[in-house]
Amino acid sequence: MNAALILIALATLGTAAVAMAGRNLLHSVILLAATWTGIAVFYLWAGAQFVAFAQVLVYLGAISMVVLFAVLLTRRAREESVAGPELKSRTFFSVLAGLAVAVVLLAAGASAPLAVSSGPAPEVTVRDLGVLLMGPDAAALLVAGVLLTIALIGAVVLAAGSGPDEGEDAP
Amino acid sequence: MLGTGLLKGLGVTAKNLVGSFYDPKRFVTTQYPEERTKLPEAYRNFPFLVSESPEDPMGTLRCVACQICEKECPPQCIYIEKSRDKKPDANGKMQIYPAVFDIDTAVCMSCQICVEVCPFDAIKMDQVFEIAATDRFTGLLLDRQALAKPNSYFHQIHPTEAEEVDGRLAAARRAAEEKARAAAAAKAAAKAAPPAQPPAEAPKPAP
Amino acid sequence: MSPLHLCLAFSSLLFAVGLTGALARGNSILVLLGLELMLNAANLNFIAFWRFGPHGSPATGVVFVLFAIAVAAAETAVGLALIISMYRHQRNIRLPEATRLKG
Amino acid sequence: MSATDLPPLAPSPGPRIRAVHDEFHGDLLEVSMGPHHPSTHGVFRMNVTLDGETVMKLKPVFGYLHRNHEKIGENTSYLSSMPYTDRLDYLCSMTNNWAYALAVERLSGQAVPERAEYLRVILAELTRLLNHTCLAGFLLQDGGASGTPLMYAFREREKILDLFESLSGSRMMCNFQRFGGCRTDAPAGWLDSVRRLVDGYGKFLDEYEELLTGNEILMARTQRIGRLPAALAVSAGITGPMLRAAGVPYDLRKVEGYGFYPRFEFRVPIGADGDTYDRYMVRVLEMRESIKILQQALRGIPEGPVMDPKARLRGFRPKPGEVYSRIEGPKGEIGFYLISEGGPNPYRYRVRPPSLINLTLLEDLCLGHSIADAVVILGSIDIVLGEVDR
Amino acid sequence: MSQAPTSFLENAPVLVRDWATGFLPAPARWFANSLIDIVSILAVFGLLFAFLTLAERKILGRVQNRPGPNRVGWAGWMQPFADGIKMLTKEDVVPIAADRVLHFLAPVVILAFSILTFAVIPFGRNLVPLDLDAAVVYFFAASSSTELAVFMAGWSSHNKYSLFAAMRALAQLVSYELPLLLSFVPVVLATGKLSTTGIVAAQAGWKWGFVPHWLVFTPWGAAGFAIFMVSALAESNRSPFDLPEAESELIAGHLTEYSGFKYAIFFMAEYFGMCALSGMAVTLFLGGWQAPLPALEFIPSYAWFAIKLMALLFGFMWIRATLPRLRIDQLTRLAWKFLVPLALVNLGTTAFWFLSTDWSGPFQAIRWAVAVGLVILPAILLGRSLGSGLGPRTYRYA
Repeated sequence: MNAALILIALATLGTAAVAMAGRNLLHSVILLAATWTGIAVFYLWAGAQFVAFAQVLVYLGAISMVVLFAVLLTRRAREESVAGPELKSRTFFSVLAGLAVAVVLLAAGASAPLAVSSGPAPEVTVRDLGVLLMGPDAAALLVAGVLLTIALIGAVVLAAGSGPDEGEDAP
Repeated sequence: MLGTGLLKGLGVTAKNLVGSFYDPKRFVTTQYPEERTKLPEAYRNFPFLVSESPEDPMGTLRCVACQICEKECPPQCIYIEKSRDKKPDANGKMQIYPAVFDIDTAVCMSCQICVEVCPFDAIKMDQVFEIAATDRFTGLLLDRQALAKPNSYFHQIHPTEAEEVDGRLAAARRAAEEKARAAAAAKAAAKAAPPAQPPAEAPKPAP
Repeated sequence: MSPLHLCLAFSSLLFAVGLTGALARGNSILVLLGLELMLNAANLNFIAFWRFGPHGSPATGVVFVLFAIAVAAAETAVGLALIISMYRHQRNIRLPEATRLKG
Repeated sequence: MSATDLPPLAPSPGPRIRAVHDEFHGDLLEVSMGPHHPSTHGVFRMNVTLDGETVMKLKPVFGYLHRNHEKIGENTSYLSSMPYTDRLDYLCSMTNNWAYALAVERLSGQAVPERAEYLRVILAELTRLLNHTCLAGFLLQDGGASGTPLMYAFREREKILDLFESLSGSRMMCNFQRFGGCRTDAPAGWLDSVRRLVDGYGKFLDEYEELLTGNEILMARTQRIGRLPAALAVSAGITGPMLRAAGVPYDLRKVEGYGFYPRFEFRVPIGADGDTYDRYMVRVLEMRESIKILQQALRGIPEGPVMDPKARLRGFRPKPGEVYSRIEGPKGEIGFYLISEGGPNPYRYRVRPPSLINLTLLEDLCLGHSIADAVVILGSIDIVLGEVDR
Repeated sequence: MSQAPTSFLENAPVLVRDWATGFLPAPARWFANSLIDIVSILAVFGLLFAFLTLAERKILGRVQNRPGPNRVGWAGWMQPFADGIKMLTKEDVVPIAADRVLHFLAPVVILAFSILTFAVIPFGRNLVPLDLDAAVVYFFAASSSTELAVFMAGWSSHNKYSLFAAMRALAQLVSYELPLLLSFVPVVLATGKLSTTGIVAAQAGWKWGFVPHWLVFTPWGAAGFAIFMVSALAESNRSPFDLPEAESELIAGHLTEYSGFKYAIFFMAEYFGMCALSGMAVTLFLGGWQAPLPALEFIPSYAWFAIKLMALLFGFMWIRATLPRLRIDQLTRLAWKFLVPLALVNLGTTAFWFLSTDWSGPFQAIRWAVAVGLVILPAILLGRSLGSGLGPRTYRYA
């Protein structure tokens, strides 16, 4: 049980770390797709089937696609153009900050008195989820729906928006 | 309404799909090596040299190495060398014959112009088309041995044309014989009366 | 070590990786992806506590994660739209050079 | 320089995706489509500069099939050029033959017997059917249909080719016309088989149109794509169906009245928009008119010789002079320009190839459309590289 | 539900499997059973793939008035194996500028994901490899991920045509995921289930004893089925939506730089995707493995599934044989301006259908009329706006 978890965690963390450190943006995105798959596998391991599939559907099917699209559309800017002492120092401090946060979080997690229920995973069928979403959580669902719609419209407006040079583009 | 054109198109393809199983008009393929379509009589591929007799093809070539076809051939794929000596042709007349007659079928474009310009009906178009070879110089460069085919073969592949050609040649031969007879008679007469005339020239059909 | 602790360690490390990436990289797409990783780390915790922690309502953790995923999708869409419009204006997507508020 | 002086062979870095940065147009991508590309109809190359999928610049590059046709024509006898004209537009050797024969006949002032003129009209219209059928098939193939329209087109083309074969001995390289007539007369029953073909062709066209003309995808792919304004078409010297699709009523069969065309009743379809759909439809309608011409010609063909008895094959020396003669080929005006100095060879031999001149406007037609449209537009221009490169 | 399955044929596959693994201890038996399931799915669909390529070529050939491959084996039946040998023995070319890792991974990923989709399709009454509670979500999660591999292939080849294909594949996926998902939401609404077995079970039975309760026999079901199939064509990159491959424009798109066995794998994945989507369509709309008539129930359920699957696959090939290709902007426009609105309206139609379940007598007719109108009217209106400016023309003569 734990061994499987450790394997999943290592694979996920490994791909994530390489993705974040990588030079090639496209490789990073594809590695992150692997990370997201790893997280989905973790959800499966934890018994949350529906969430795992939703994770794959949204992250692999949609988000990675959109990110790849953005990478291709901004192709010219792929290289890190500035590489110098400034970048180096920032990398150093960022890693420091990341390490600090990791240490704090790990310490907190390790020292917290956590009650662990070792029973089987709680049964959550799709029907239960539907009932929850339509009943007690309906307001949240509505808010999420509105948020998604607004975000979609906003994204379309932003991406299709007319910059100063757009007018001359028309043939 | 959107899609009616697509549905019509689907109908046409369905008709063809079903039709291909019973309607020969909708199933037009010939399974080539097993089935063969009949070649039309006019079909032409590469030239061959007509010889009168199948027994002695080299001795009875109609070709007299006049080199007209060599000159007229658009891609210039014909190479002829005249013989030094003369041999009697089908009519018994002494003629130059081709010592070398090569056609590079890798270059030949099957245009039939050599056939049209030949005054002796000595070169005709063949119908053999399965002539793939692995080596261009041994397989596709045909010499006169490979090119010579008997008149009977010509009759087999182009019966109408061969009929016509034979008729024409026979007429020419008769004319030549008559001329020769007349010449002989004249010679006999000349022998009787000494002022000698030069022998009659070979009959040259109009180009 | 209990699986819950392991899960927490996992998510903490993932969070740290995301944070480091978001801070260290100048490329705005990578920054966005770092943020996305941090969000995922949070989701991991939700599921971990739903699975191993004591819970009142059996599906709360799952529902929460579902909402988080939806919001993450929206966030990415808007973020990428911003990046593309930024690329239109300044011809690169490096955050340190995005110093103007006006296009 | 010895071999040791050469720099060591390094693996080539391979093709680079070269981005052209342009203040106004953003990132452009240069793609060299061809000479080996499934839909360039032979060895033709388009250097396309693309913004996304939109064509910003298009440079046609040709000459990959150059065979020195015109120079060869100046160095061989008049007759020997005839088989070379087969290879210009290898789909339409009959019309090429006719155009060249007409030029030489005008140069030397030869007459053609009536039956030969009828035969020429029949063969030219059969060639038009053949060419337009093929074009419709190729156009749809370029538009992405998986071979079905092309196969139907080739099924019908095969029947015409069979007729050509039984007449001239060859399917595509017919080499049939001669100065002063045709090489041979039609064999027995040949005209009847033409009649049968012509009677059945309308039915084929109906089925073909049912498959395609109303097809929404075809309309979406071709209508308002690659518009050619009439003024531009005229000033660029565009001829043939492409010009008529642009709305200019110009057909040499009507204008020049060569051959026996004035004897026949036919109409010239005219497009309105000059887009790809019009170019396709004008050809389909032209085929229907061709069928009418064929029916009239088959009714009217007289008996008689097909070759002027005074005509000579060899030793043929026209009087000094020059001539330009043209006919309405399936692709447009195919013309031959000859200068004779009285010798057995022309002094100057020049072809006016419709494909090449129609192709010059490719960039104007494609600009602003997507790369997928560029392929279809190229298909609708109807080029044969043998004629473009000569 | 109909009567319990009793016939031997119906249970035969399961019986054979259990007989083969019966001697094993329990945990090993589970493992062996799963292994047998996986292997049999791979074998069946692998063979199906092989013969589908043959069938496609034969059908295309027949449509085009020619026989298709007919040389290898009796009437060409061995052709797929000849092709396989050819593919295997060909040189595997990797362009020097290619991104080698991604170039290698792309076929692996695409095949893996397309095989994963088979796990939740109920092939027969007792033949469900994996009965998940959220099977439909799983299916679409797995099938949408294959497009990632298409992108990887296109990008890693370092070829401009491949890059175009990658962009097109992305645009196509983003556009068609939505109508595909929306088209089956009515099914979920109607059956209240996300599990494929549940959806099939909900379509059991017959109205008046001969009209099956398949969802395709309701107005909204028919509309959903149509939208689903159009989107499925696009999802599986089949003609007329084969833009990433687009032979006449992009040579072979993302496959341009692939050869040999890797190419064969892509091909296989395309056919697997087609089979999986057709299988899903059968499950969602055509009653899964249910027999169309009560009298025909003696035929085993998996045979019915196979028949329906084949019918849909034939449809794919028929369409491929007929239609030219769309352009990328037309493709996305079709998705966003036609299919998505139609699918949304269809949701409303479904809601109306279930609000009016109690109507009877003349109201039943009205219910049908309204529902059919709700399906057809938007289709006509949207279709008109989509095709505005296009249409047949009349020509004048000079």
